[in-house]
Amino acid sequence: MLVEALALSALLFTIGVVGVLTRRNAIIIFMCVELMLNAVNLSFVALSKLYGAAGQVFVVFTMAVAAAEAAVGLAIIIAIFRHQRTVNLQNINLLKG
Amino acid sequence: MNPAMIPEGAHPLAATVARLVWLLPLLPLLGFLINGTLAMLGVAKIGPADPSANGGHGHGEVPGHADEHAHDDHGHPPRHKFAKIVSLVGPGVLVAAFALAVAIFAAMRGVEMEHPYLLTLFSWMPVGDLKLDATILLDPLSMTMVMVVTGVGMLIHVFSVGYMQDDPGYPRYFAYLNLFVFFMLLLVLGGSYPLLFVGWEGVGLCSYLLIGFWFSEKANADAGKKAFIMNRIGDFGFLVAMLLMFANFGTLDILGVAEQAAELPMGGVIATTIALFLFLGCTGKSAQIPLYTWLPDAMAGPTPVSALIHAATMVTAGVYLVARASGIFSMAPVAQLTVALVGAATAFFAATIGLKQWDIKKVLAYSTVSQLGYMFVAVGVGAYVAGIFHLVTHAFFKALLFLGSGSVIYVLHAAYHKTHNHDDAQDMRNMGGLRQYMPITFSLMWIATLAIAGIPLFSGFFSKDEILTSVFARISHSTLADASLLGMPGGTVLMIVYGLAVASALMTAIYMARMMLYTFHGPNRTGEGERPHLKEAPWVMTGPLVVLGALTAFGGWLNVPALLGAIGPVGGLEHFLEPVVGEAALRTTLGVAPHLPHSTELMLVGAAIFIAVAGIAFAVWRLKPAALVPRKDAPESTGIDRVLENKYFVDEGYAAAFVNPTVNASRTVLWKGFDAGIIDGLFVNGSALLARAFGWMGSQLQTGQVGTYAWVLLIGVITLLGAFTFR
Amino acid sequence: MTHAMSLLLQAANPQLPPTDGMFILFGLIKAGAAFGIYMLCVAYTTLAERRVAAWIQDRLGPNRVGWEGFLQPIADGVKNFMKEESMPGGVNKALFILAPALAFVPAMITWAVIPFASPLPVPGVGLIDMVVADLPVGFLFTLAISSLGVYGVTIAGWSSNNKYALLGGLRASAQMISYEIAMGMSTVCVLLLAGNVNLSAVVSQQQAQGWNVLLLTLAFFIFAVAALAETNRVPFDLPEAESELIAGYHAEYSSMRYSMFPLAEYANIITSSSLIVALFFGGWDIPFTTWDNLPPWTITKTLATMGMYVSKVMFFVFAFIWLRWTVPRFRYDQLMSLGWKVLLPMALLYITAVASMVLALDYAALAREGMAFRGAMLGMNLVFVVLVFWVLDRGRIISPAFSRLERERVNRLRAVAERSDLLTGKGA
Amino acid sequence: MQANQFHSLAYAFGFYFFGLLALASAIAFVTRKNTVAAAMWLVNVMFALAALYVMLDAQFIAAMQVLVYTGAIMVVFLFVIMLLNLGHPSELADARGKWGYLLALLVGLAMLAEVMALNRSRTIEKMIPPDLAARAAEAAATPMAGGIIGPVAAPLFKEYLLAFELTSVLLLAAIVGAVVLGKRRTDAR
Repeated sequence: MLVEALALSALLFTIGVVGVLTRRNAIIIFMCVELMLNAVNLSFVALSKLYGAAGQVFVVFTMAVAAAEAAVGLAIIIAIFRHQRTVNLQNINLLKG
Repeated sequence: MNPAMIPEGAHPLAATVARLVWLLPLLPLLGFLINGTLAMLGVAKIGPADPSANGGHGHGEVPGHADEHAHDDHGHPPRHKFAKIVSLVGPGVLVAAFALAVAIFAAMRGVEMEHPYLLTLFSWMPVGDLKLDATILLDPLSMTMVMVVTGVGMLIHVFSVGYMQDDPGYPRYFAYLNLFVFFMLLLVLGGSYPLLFVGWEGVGLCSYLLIGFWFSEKANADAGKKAFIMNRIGDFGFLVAMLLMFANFGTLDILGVAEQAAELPMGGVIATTIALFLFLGCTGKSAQIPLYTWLPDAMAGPTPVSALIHAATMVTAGVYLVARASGIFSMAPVAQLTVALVGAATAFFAATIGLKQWDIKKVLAYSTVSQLGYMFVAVGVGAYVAGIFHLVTHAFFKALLFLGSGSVIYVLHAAYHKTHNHDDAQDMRNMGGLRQYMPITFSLMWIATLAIAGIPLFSGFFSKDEILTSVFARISHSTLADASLLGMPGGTVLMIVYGLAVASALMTAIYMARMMLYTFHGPNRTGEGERPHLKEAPWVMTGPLVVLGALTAFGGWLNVPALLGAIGPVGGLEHFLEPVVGEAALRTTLGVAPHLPHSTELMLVGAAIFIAVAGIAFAVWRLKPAALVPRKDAPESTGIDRVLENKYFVDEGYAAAFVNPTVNASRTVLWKGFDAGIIDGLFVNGSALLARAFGWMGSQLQTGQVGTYAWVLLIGVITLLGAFTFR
Repeated sequence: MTHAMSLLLQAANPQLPPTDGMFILFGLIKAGAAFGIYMLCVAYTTLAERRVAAWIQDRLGPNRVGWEGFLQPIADGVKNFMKEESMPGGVNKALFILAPALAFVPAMITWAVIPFASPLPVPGVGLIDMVVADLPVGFLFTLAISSLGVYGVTIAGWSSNNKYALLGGLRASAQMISYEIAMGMSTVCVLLLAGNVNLSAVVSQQQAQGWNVLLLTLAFFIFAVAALAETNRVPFDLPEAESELIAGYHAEYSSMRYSMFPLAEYANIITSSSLIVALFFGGWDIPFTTWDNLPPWTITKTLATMGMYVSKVMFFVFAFIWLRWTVPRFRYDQLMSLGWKVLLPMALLYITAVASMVLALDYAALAREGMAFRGAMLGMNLVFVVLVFWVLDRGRIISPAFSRLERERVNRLRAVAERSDLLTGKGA
Repeated sequence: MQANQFHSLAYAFGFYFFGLLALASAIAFVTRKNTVAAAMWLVNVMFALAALYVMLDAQFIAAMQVLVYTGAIMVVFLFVIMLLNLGHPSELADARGKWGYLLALLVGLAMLAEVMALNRSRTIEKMIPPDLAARAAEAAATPMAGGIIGPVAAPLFKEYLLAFELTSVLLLAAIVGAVVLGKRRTDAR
């Protein structure tokens, strides 16, 4: 069961990565990042069966970080949208050197 | 004492009030928070309103001081608007802490204290192998220190209510003082060296803040900085010692280190190095040669601060540390000899300077340095109980002396203040004959003087005698005698130590008697106008003095030597501290309790009494208070007097040897050559040019497309992961 | 087979837990029975709402179909099924169909973890817990699932391709997130006392310690208000406010799909009432007695406690309906500031106070069940209740000066009205 | 033990069912054009993961997963999507071209291969502590104080207390940041 869980975790993480690479909608990319976090959480929980509850504690931390990230990230996206009227990352290149 | 860890709940103390020990440091912290908030809320004009402010260092006219007088002609200046709350909170938390300390002490007397009581509060730094908890270590040694800190601290807080009442920075003062007590309690209760170090640094900070309490005057601020910097040099030693401990023992818990230190070879390099570096830390904090010069300058702070921090508690932290680390020190006889020798040299050196000082607080400051030297002699020769005993009694009589001098200064300053005179309120040449004006202070200070001089049955006699006896006993039969320091056999070194200690005991008696004679006896030299204003200080100041006087007189009963077993229970403190330092002390004395023939011991005690009496008698015989003239009329001194009055020109020597060359070299080579030429020219501008070039190149890579960045990032991750996978 | 028989015989004692197989079998039976009863209750709550509303408004309400209108829900159901389903243009079909189910299911699932009676001894099988699923994290489960209720409303609003529906959905999501936090926080106090997140443990804690409503009145108050807001009913019915948004998120729905939303609402009412009962009113505990809490368990006890439980829940269902027909609707900004600026800070402060109190009492080594512990908690609770109501009241009732002013103002108005004959009805 | 066999069978079935559900939903999530639909698929993934957590004996984490991820974070996502009304055709066509897809797939496969290889090379057997069985037996024998969340709460509030407190600071900072960013600047000068 552990091996399967870790494999699933790797698969989900990869799907998240591919999503980040292929999509251009900022919110979707953001959700892909959440998926990656979830994948990592899965391996934490799976390994916590071996190493005690510390893994689950880390999942709690991950969730807190994810929540903080969602709050700030979405606020940034809203601010960008207000400015540019789009969340398509291709049209957002203020950081161009 | 094998400090075997026993679980927290299993200790007999866990079921008593001692589990509230975490409240001890918390109470002063609470006081600090409250007073600090009040201080911030009611920021007042900061100025030298303290009696000793205009005399502490400047010795003369203070520019702008006349303006200070203008607004509060003869009346009391308005007290701080929060003065009432602060007067309640500041000493209040100390009273509560002291009450708790007494309760814990009582609980501790009721149980078997074979093992120390460890109370882990929370996990502090779980970093890799280093797993540090915030642990409180409660054992007889820390209990003794807690009693001294909270007890004497409480009295001094109460005294401060009177002494500082008119100061515009009243809440700030109490905030600092409370913070100091917090850190001091952290220092003595810390269960690991890093935690102890937090307290160690914290008291240093508070000392700095309080020395420079009237920071609007440069001299005071400079004195604070000097104390701070000299302490940093010592702290470097402490830090190195801690790093060495972690490198060699893999732990920083006090008990864990002690346990592992016992496994080391006797006199090995590791133990010696750690002990010497620890001692370097102690020389800074406890004002030993060569880092002692900050302590006399620290007298720039308010006098109660001098009493609490620079006499009773903080400066003794070094002694505490050596006793705390007795497990390491006892494995390193060479380091112990060093400690004893440095202590003895400091005791002698400072005593000679004390002979010729005119500033009453400076006399006491050098006396403190000298007495601290004594304590180091004691802990250096492995007589830890004697050292701690002297620490305790010294806390009593030196606090009494400082507070007494504070009340003298307070009264004198008030008198000068009334007549708009700007004479120095701390110079003994401006005092004299205060006996009739301040009878309570006068009698109490004489008690303290007799105690410090070593007159029998006063507390100082017992502790000092025990130190001298211990040194003598170890000359013949101890690990120290077998070791050698710089090619000199340990026995010889100890003989030198003993000689220096005896000589400084004699000088102690002389300069203390001198101070008393010049201050309280003979005709009054304050001035015609001021004389009617001289009167006893208010009760809130004399009250603590009376309590301290009682402690000074009877503190010796804490640890009565076997020789005088007739007057009370023998060796109370010794039995109390036995579980903590007993093993280390026995290690130094080769496993047997040090024992001198009865006749030898009697002879030593007789000699000590003779020295004390002779010193005082010599002072009374030679010094004629009537012949003194007020400071403004006094001629410049010459010859050896001048050297002693200027403290052997050590400060000037330091300036010539270290400070000025550093400044000059910095100015010419470092500033003009290195800084302006190489750093500015080559590195700053050159690297800026380089950075700009690289930046331009880099900016070409910045597409601004987050997607692209993600791609690049991912490819990097895959490369790294690949390298990690298929290596 | 003999092995299984021996297992069966072994568990024949009705005071012991059943075997695994029996456990699963009875779990299924419980789930089925609970589902049926629950659906029935939801249906009859609609009738109750209409009858109570009529009673409050001094009219009769539906009383024609069957005895006193008892067949009305069935008639309504039939009517809803027979009606034509409409699918507006431009909707996202999948989500449009999914949304009603998303609204209904969470309310029902939540109910599964609430214990509703003392354990039932079944002869030859064993002791059956009277809860559909006694989850070890039961309480967190209710919180988690109830936080999902927002999806149905939001998705419905979004997928309808209708401006008003979207606004309703947005309002609903904002409102439900806001009040969910206050709700969760208010229950932390309960958990502090219970020391467990299993709802059965919470119930048994209350049996030992007294009902939480007495010890944690403020938490109950916050929880009740937040639960009311979570159901999107008056005075918190902003998402479907008829006068502003026509019908809000379900403006585009019709027939059975539409009626899923009101059903979800009633399901929510029942679930919220059950939760209030379980968390604050002792669950199935019969007050002032202890015989119902102690083994040996009997069928009589099960029936009695279940009756107690049902009557408690019914009271709160009635209270929900009562409130709806009494209180006017909030303004949206008022709703938000009540959630974020009043309930949440209050809940947080209350947690701090309760936690400190529990810590202090534990430190003083007082037994949780002892009179001293309960007395101290009760005393603190009283102080808080008085304080909060004094603040909320803003001196209108309690402070004499203010109430006198109020009375004067009313009198003045009355005098004006009399002069213009508005009250006496003599005028135009 | 028939019952146990039944249990383990049901367990395995549940595990694979939810695992495959998570996988399928994740794939659906990254391929949906419609943002709301994608979000709903992600919700589904998170649900399936919560179910997996229950199978892995992490009931508390499962509840938190639903409560935090599904009930809070994803709702906020949905809220923002609806607030910005991202149903516009120009927003929908957001994927890269064919080559981009192919390349991304390649990168993903490479990464998957590496992670899998990593899992295999440092075999999981090697990671299993030797005294696992004894530890598990001991854990099963000792009654859990504070129900099922006791074992999670104990390290959280003892070993990782500082980190826990710092997390609260992080959340506070995030809240402040979100408010500042989200606030419409009224006095644009």
